[in-house]
Amino acid sequence: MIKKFIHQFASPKTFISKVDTYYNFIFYSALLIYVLSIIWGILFTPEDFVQGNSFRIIYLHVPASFLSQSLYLAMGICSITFLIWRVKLAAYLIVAIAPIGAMATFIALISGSIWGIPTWGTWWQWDARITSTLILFIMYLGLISLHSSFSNYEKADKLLSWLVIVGAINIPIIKKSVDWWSTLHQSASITLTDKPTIDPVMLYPLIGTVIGFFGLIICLVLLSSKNQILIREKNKSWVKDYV
Amino acid sequence: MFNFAFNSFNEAIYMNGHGVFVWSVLIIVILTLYIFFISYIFKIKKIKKKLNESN
Amino acid sequence: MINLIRLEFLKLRKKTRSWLGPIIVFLLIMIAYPLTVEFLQEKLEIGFFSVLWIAILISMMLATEDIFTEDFNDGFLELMVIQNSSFSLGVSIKVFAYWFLIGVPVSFLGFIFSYGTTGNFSLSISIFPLALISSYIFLNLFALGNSLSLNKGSVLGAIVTMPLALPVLIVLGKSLTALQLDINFLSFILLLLGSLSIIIVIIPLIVSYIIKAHLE
Amino acid sequence: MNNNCIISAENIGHKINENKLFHNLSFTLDKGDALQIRGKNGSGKSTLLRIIMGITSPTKGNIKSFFSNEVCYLGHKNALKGYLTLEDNINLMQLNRHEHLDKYLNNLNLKKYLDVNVSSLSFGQQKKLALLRVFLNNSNLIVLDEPYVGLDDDAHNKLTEFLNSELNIKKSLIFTSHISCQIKSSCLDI
Repeated sequence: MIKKFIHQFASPKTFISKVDTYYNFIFYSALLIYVLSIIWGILFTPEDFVQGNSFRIIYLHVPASFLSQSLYLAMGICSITFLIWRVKLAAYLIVAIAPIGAMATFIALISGSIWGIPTWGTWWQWDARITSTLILFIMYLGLISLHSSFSNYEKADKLLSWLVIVGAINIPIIKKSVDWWSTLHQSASITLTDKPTIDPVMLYPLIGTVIGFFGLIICLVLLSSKNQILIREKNKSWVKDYV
Repeated sequence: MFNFAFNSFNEAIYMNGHGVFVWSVLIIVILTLYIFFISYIFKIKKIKKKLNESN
Repeated sequence: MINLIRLEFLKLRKKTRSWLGPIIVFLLIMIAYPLTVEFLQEKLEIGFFSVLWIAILISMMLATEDIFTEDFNDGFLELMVIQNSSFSLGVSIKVFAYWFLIGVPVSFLGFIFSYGTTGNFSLSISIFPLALISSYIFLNLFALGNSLSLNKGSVLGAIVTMPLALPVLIVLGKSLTALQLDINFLSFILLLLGSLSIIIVIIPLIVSYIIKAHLE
Repeated sequence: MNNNCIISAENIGHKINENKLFHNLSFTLDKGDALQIRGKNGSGKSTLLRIIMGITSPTKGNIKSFFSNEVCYLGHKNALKGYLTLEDNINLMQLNRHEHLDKYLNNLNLKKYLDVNVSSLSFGQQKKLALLRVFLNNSNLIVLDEPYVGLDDDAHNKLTEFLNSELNIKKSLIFTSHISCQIKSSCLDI
């Protein structure tokens, strides 16, 4: 029953036609929200009196780090769907999401370390969040390299989804253990974890940037999965009709 | 809520010495997003062209 | 089942490079460590345990280099799959054989080296169970990595599974501090044992699914 | 469907990366029957054997198997360990306590190599060693992938003779081969 339902709605053909219908709408509204919130956040919010103007990086950093984890979660859900119900679209999505997740994690890492220079006086700290984000980044790279090393796509899909699931179990464990470890080696500097209570004036643009960035990333995922579908199903008759 | 936070445009660029960090992060973010969008659009175009030729 | 263990040992024992190689690498790292500390030999024990854990990690990584590759290439795995007996049991027996021939000697050598370096017998003897358990966990994880990247080179598998091994390193580091400060060391052993017991069950299952996917 | 049926396949097809290997294959195999699979290189003979044994699943159609104990399989890869001696390899196949072991070792001229490492044997000798698994099998279904490759006339005849005697005691046989041989079998062309 569920299987039939999923298979009907998750056929690559309907997926692509849905993507084509809604893509422009999602893209332009997300872009609008993102640009406006960025301008609002960077130019129109008052200065933070602890961190000075460098706090404005929050509007670029937080959406990326939020997305870096949610994209992994999305991959995990796709892998389970693929392994249980054999939905091909889910496998395409895993492969499509991996590079974008790596990109989001990369942005989070870079923006975080640049933010660290004025606020902590150092660009790297073996802090719980930073370390686990770095490990997440390495895991994304590992997933990409694993998938690209197989010529038989179906085999690669299966292996990839197993690895994603094992990694998904591991991510909370890494987070927990790193947290635990860094409490022992507590450093004097400010960590990301104790956030200053954020003022609504600063919060609203932050929510805006998160939503806008989320929309942009969804657009990227749609593009990348469309790319993946076209590569993988190029011999199907519907693709020939579509192109 | 919508007051311009800086007195002048130059000050907005400089941001009391923090401008270099904020703007560089902004440039990096925009650049990566731009590269990813362009590369995917380009890839899809390439595949479509290839499929059209083979038809 | 006893027969299976015996045969697995027979195979591994004759492949001298597979089991002696990692042990020698471990020895070499342990010997190389004091050479890098130059004249401050009295401060040797400060970084010693970090090097010890990393050496165990590296030698276990090397040990699993061809844990499934050879059997995959000569068709032995196919026969294991079509046999009626449980395939995941076969996998766990294989990992056990590797642990017994590589993990146990390495742990013992770790004990000897730590006694030689620190001169503290009670501390060093507590290193032994830690090394035993952690090497078994590492072997399981890297076996997973090797199964993922079967016949694609062992480096890929190691990269992919190394992040999974990092929490164990953190727990090891922390348990050592607990050992030196003499606080609830036993709870760390129990924690590692607990995670080991989960891993022993889950990893062979996943590995068997992965290898079946490879054989398709 | 009669009780004698061991394997029945309906309209099975298989493809790798959208490359169709074969499609709409249907066949049944009864007890005491032999099936020869013929086809060009790359037509999917080995894949079909793997589907029959349940290692690979077909992308289309379904296949049912009714045999109880395990399959006796010999493929291109003969699962021998080059660094072990012949005796150890027999150990590894778990045939060392088989009552007819000595007879077949003599029969195949392998007796004098018992202490030799398998990697130093010739291809044909290795193949004969791998065939020991077939000669000493205790399963109802024998699956062979190109069993005659690399065998000399003597071993060739012995294998044919053996397979015919196995068919007489109601064992089933599936094999692929380029050459026609003296085994009474139905053919499946793919």
